[in-house]
Amino acid sequence: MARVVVDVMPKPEILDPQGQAVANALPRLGFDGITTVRQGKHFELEVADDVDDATLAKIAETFLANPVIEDWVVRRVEA
Amino acid sequence: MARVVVDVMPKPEILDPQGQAVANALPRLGFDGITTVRQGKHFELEVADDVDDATLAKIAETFLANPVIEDWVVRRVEA
Amino acid sequence: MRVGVITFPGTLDDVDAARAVRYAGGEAVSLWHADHDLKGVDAVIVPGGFSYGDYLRCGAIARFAPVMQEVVEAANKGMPVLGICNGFQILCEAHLLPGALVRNSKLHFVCRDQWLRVENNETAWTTRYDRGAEILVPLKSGEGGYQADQRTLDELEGEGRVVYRYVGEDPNGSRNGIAGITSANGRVVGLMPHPEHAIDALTGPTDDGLGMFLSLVDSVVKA
Amino acid sequence: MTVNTGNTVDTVENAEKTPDQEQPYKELGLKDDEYARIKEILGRRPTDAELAVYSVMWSEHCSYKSSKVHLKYFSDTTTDEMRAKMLAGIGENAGVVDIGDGWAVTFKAESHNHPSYVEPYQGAATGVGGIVRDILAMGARPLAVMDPLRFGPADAPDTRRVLPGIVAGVGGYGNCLGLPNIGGEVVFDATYAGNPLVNALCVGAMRVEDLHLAHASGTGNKIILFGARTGLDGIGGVSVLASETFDDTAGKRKKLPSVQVGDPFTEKVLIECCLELFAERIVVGIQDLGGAGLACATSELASAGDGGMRVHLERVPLRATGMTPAEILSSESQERMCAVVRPEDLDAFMAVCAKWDVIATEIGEVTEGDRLVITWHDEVVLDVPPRTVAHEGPVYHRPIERPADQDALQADAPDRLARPSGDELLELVKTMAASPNLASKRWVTQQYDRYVRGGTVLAQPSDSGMIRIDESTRRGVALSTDCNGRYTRLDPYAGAQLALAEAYRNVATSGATPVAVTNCLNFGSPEDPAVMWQFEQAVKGLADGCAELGIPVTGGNVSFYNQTGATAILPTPVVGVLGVIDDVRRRIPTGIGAEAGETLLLLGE
Ligand SMILES: Nc1ncnc2c1ncn2[C@@H]1O[C@H](COP(=O)(O)OP(=O)(O)O)[C@@H](O)[C@H]1O
Repeated sequence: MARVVVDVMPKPEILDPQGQAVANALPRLGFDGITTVRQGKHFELEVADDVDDATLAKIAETFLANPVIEDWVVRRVEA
Repeated sequence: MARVVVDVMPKPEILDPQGQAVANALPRLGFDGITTVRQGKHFELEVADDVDDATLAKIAETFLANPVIEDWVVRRVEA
Repeated sequence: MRVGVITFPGTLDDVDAARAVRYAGGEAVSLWHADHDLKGVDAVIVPGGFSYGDYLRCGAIARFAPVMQEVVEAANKGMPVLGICNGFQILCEAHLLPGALVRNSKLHFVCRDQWLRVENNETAWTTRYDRGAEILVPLKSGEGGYQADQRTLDELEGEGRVVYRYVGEDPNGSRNGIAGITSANGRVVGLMPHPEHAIDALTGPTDDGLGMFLSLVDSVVKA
Repeated sequence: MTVNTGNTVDTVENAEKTPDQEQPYKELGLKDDEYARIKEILGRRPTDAELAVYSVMWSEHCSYKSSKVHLKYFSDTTTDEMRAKMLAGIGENAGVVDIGDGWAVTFKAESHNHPSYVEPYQGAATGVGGIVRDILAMGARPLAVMDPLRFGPADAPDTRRVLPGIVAGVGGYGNCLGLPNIGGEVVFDATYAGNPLVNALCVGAMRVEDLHLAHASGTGNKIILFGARTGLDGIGGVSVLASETFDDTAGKRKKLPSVQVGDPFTEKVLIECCLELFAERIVVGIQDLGGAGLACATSELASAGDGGMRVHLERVPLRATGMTPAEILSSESQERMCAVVRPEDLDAFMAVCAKWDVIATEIGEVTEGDRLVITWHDEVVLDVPPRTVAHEGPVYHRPIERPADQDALQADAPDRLARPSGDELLELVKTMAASPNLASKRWVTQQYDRYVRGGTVLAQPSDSGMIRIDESTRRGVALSTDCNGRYTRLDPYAGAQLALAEAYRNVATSGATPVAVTNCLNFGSPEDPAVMWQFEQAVKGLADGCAELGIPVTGGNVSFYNQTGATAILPTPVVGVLGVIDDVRRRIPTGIGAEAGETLLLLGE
């Protein structure tokens, strides 16, 4: 068993209303100095040892992310 | 300027319908060997250098995460 | 005139789409997500709702359903396909239409009666309208913001493939106020608002939406 | 306090051998005499599982122990004539009325106040989910929801935390189920500041012959648990039973969550699955799993049936590892149902569940005799007479006392206020128009889908919601919920009647004929005699009002302990009235001025 993390983020040129809402709210809550916030998704997968990197890349690209609007990063982490 | 990442995940004992839906879909798409999927949020923040760790921890706890049902991790990353 | 209406787990507006087809004089045929079969229909509607709970991304899981493989194949051969709301999202995820739909700019689900301007009345689904006409139909969605890169937007605008545009106050942050678009051949149309909820002034704000279903009946009868 | 040691499970055999073992009944909310009664019923000390089951089922929420003696007044005042159209009433999951043409309509309101304060989105969402399952369990297709809400002052900081979450939760769950929201209330008052009210109402319809009641009968029939897996949701209270030395693979188990997370997608699929099962006529009895989970479902099904029941608890599909029998029985995991099925229909039942991808497990059977027996890997962990759990819980006659300040309150009448002059009057009108209680509720209502499924004839901004039940005949129903807590504080008897009268008028003016009433009685602590007086008065007022109008109360819900510290909320008996209209085209929309030249008439004094 391996643990795999996939982070999916809106592409920089795509409007990110959620991240923007967070960025706008922070000063109102008294937190200054945060200039940009972007919000995406974080997936944690438990995968069998025979699942290779190419398969993981494919899962991320065809399913977990929508390449039209999102970028993604796949990484294996220590269990 | 520093870049800070906050990952927010549903607590392990809390139902995660989103992760479950992803996990159920994978075999139907022909991807086997993924036993568990949990889905959370991934925030990327650009913060001024004078924002300290305590402030970041507070932002995560009081605003980015919902401590009743979520766990979170804050980390500074290379820009 | 047989029109297929797909039901995925979590589909909600299938009954409404079928009713709209009947009001327009067609026969509604239900199609099940797990079937590899379009039952010989002349056109397909992918209705609204929350297929698979809209988990992951709206439409992302439904796109892989067996019936969708058939829809993609049929659409590529010219079959008229209409995606409403979640159906529009599914058609984008399935790459039958370009772009994607993201969270409303104000982050809330919005249910309201929405004015739309008809920009293209030459698709299989819009010939009953006058170009430039304004119609009032319900909009009800949380992720209705239409997004695409600049090149795609230029292409859509240049080829006249924007079918509907929002009139008045922007409801969800869509680029160029886009409410609905069509494929290059004008056969596949997707839109966020709900024409199937505007077929009778008893249960909707107007009957302005009926024109889409009447247009389809016309186009299939003509063909 | 620890009962278990290691991973051993407390069995009936063990309980018999260790009669003097101390048990944390107090932490579980049981009083000394209640614990003594359980011992008396069983003739021994209860096992952990039994203690868990009795404690949740004998809680105020499940047993109505403080309200029962008062609620009886509803039945006492319901005449046979009022009962004529009632197919099911108080005591069933939800009331059912015959609306003609072979249609039956079922409706009920429920509160989810405290969970919505702790976690507004999920609390409100699961509140909607729960009431929808109640309606489904009657055999009906759920058709619409409503949400009477109460918040602290609109500008209070906590309201800004609570309100958006609750509204998003009601919308998020209801919209995803495809249930139009056809009305509700949004009221602000300081007494709700630490205690918002989230009441949810659901209405559904079925053909009269499809009515299902919750009972387990027919020896040999199978008990099927279907829907979501069972997890550690909402068992915070029962966690005192978990052994301190309990060892999960990840080490010691953390404090258990008392929050449940809803999965509306699973519920939507469960609804369609159930409706298909009903259509195939392969369900003998059915019960939803709500508060008190399996403990409630098994004991209620068994006590309503004509035999006993045996449940193999280890068969329950779990979401968490290492759950104990007590935890499994009291888990409040959402989106689950329990059905009784004849053995010959089992395959057909499983096939429908498979079609909808719904997990279904045969967990037991109806037995001879009259005991509910639950085993865990063949060891008996619970063996009780089910009625003692579900229906024969404690009954309290709480002290009642008219509050000391009631006279002064009533004497402080409006004629002691100065009359505003001309200019002041204008200001007053502006102030009122801008006040949160009177301002537009669009911010809330536009987050709710009111169009889905194409049957909504009236919704906001109408005084009542109306849906079409039958597309061919256009027969439909109208619903309105109302309550003015300030009036009720001034005079609980009259206040409850005013709530009834307002809901009744709203339904009548939409063109429908009122036929039945439901309620959701939100009050402070029943241990406060002043609150109990308010409660008693409100019940009397409502029941007498219903008798006067000739329409029965078919069901309802009581929510006590709505208070912050010693301060109770305004007494808030929310009343829902259901009306029937034979052709929804004859509806009367709210509002004037659709056409020039309309004549305005004032009716009444
Ligand atoms: N929480 C709510 N959910 C759904 N509808 C609501 C809610 N609150 C108010 N409404 C609807 O909004 C409309 C206006 O409400 P309100 O301003 O309270 O009017 P009224 O005082 O006449 O009841 C009504 O149709 C009511 O049903």
